[in-house]
Amino acid sequence: MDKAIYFDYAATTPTSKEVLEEMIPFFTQNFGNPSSVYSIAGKNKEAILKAREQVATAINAKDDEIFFTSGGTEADNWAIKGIAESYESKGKHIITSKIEHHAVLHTCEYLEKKGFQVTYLEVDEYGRISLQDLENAIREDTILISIMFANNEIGTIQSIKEIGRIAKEKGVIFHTDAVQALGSVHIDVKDMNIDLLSMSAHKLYGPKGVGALYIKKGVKIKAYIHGGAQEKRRRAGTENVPGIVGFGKAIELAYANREENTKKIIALRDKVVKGILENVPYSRLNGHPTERLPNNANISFDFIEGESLLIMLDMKGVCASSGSACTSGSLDPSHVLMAIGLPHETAHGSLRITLGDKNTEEDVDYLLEILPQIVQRLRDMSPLYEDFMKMNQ
Amino acid sequence: MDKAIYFDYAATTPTSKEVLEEMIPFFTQNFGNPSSVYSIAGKNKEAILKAREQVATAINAKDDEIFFTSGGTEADNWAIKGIAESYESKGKHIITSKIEHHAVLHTCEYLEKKGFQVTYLEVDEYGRISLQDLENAIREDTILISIMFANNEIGTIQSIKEIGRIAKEKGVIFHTDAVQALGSVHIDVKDMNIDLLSMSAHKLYGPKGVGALYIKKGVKIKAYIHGGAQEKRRRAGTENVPGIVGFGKAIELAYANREENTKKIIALRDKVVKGILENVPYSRLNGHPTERLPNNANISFDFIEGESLLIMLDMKGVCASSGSACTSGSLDPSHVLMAIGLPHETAHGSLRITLGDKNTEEDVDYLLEILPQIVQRLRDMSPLYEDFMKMNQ
Amino acid sequence: MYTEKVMDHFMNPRNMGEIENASGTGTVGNAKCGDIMRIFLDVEDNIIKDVKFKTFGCGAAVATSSMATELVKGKSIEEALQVTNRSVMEALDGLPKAKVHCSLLAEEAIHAALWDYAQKHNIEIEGLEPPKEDVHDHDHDDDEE
Ligand SMILES: Cc1ncc(COP(=O)(O)O)c(C=O)c1O
Ligand SMILES: Cc1ncc(COP(=O)(O)O)c(C=O)c1O
Ligand code: FES
Ligand code: FES
Repeated sequence: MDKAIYFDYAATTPTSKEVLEEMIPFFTQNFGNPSSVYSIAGKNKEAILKAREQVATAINAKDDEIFFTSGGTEADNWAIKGIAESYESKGKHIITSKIEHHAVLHTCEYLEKKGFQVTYLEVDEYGRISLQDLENAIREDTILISIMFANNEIGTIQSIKEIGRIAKEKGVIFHTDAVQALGSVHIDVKDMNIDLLSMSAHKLYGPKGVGALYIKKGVKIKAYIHGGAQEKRRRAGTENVPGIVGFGKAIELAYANREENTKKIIALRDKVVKGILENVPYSRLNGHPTERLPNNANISFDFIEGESLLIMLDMKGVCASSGSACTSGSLDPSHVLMAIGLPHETAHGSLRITLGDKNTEEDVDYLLEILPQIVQRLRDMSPLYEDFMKMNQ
Repeated sequence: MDKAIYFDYAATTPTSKEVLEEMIPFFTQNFGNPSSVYSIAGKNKEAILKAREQVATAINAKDDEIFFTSGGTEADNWAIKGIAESYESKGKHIITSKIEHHAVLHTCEYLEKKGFQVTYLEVDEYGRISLQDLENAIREDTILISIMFANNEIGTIQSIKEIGRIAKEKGVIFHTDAVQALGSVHIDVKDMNIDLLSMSAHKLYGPKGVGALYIKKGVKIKAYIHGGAQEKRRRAGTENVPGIVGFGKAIELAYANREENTKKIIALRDKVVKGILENVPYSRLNGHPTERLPNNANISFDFIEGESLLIMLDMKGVCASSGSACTSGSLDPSHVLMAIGLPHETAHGSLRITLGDKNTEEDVDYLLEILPQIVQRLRDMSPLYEDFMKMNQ
Repeated sequence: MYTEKVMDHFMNPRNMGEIENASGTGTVGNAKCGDIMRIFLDVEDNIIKDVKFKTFGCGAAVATSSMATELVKGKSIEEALQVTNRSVMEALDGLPKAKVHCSLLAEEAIHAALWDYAQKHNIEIEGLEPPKEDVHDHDHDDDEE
């Protein structure tokens, strides 16, 4: 395979050259343990401080509200379990949605086994929760609302500021998983009344294995990983200095160039969506038409199955995804696509194209050229398509 | 400061050039999410498999018994909390020692708050637990023994094989924190009857922010970080591919050259110990004289305080540590030095020199040249030394 | 982690040593953190003519001892009483948060030495309280939870 066009930036991004260059010295030269007394460790302490500031600035938080973790999954686990443990004497009810990432859903299910009650809010056909439902779901013993900023499969962005307002009015802590939104969407934790926010570096051209949790000053949250006194005694473990430095640089770059990048990416994405919908019959766009991530196109094709589609695309040098990469180990249809009301078969036949910095007009032209044939080929194999065609003859 | 001699390899090591070179392609080229379907992700899946094999081989485990984590601290938290949760219906008693790393101690303290009972075994003056004490401590409801392989401050190595034998005889699960032993000590999880073993890459010339937990086939342990299906559904979160690749390479290199390296390091270490004890009065070696890590020299000086000593050494270009770097934020004297019976003031005046691949005879000569003067200078400032000298006039 | 001034006073401590037959000495400390400070005073006509210190402690403890002796040397007893841990810290361009308590040791050691002087000479110094046993309360400002 000569050509390889990557259309799966929501699964992960390459670490950009600029980011990697910032990281390298911290592997081999400034490698000291930042907790040490001697002066060479000071460079690392400073590097971490700088990264903390870069992350804080991007989301309008204060430096001492940023706590580095091993990624978005750990941040989600910490936020939810940490609040549950801190506030269980106040109440044991948590509100989340049906379309959260598994890092949130499986954590909530874990807490259910421990005696917590969890309300999983429905979403509409575009993947948005209803603010009215949210208000109705809040009870005396509700201690946490966890609603993701933007969805990883269908790209839908929630009304975060409204949710923050409701949470504040009702005195409930508000956590949002912003792993997908970070870097491409404007985030202001103060203005949006966000108490906790999960982040991950590898979705924005930073390294894998590092993320952060924003914890608003004053929010009581138990430590989750116990041990040394790192991260102000809140997250133990020798700091991943190169990773943290890379995260800082990556988030700074993402927000420095956000508006420009967004324009470019939206144009490409709209070309993908329009091109597919116009050229492939029985296809539909999943997610919200406008309130969606700039780089996300999620489209369902009736009568075909996603894995087959991905393999055929792969043979033609195109990397894409069908639902979240994290769940590809699973055989169940995507819980997100089910939640927006797709029938089983349609949920199976979905394609997620997520664009990134290396993608060009030519890449999109190529995709639009090969995709209709591939879909047709799979449909020709499909008994569902056969039945449908016979019915409509 | 021109000269900078690093004598703190137990706090962390630089990532070696060979290791970093293996990692680099996984940042920028083979960056795909290993969970994805398309073929370029396959390279990453293979790379992780290879690293898993490298780690497994080093400790004589099977590939599918290795689970990657974000470091030693997470591995310790997971091992202990995961077993506690799996077996709490059987019993709520855990046995550990007084000289464990804080990642183990604070996790045990956390479990105590949740209703578990923990026995913290005493150690002798060399830092070894008594096997008899261990046997005596085991109860009907004991579900876990967690004893570290080698101590990070004083370097003492426990009789792991004997502990494993006792645990097996009594049917209790045995976890060992091998973060410090890994790479320089022979470890065989089968022969030593180890059920769970914590590892960290940055102590053996691998990168920070990655480690692993060995889980013996058949040991029931709950997942700790919930989310995606990574690591056979046991540890969620997008894999830190470059970190995992680096860990694999680092552990392979460490064991390929272990015997040769060990000889060299032991010679240097013995020179340090002998040189200091002979030239500085009122000094003593902490830890076991022979059953100790090849690179660890821990020495106490009466009448002086460790931080001052470290700063003065730093001014002369020498990086060392006084107790664990992880605890340097704390003001309490090291719990390890207290446990081996040192009086408070002596525990304060301890110096840990841990050697590594870059250290030379000249480095040691230099240390031995400057150290006696520095100690004397601090003693001249010390009211304790004044009192002592007056008493002995 | 320390300012240049702190490092200077640590590496080149002023007034380190003992005074034979001092008119007042004070030793304060806290066995828990292990740090001990001793101040020797030579007082003549209500003026601190000479002062020396000895310290078993961290970098901040040594530097604050040194600076505190500088601040009280040549001053009257009343002026010396005005020297607080804050003024010592300010003179050193600040200390890390976790080391603020170390500066209390210097203030207390001077007070203890003055108390000893007053006891020996049977005088009363207004505003001076008997030295405490334990100086610093270890309030790590841990943000946990
Ligand atoms: C919305 C969302 N939350 C959480 C995660 C998990 O983040 P990480 O891979 O850094 O653990 C992901 C990506 O995998 C995601 O898309
Ligand atoms: C014995 C021991 N256990 C655990 C750890 C923690 O490992 P990590 O720094 O990878 O979290 C360390 C080092 O800091 C250690 O020395
Ligand atoms: S037939 Fe292969 S997944 Fe169902
Ligand atoms: S740590 Fe106690 S005086 Fe500085």
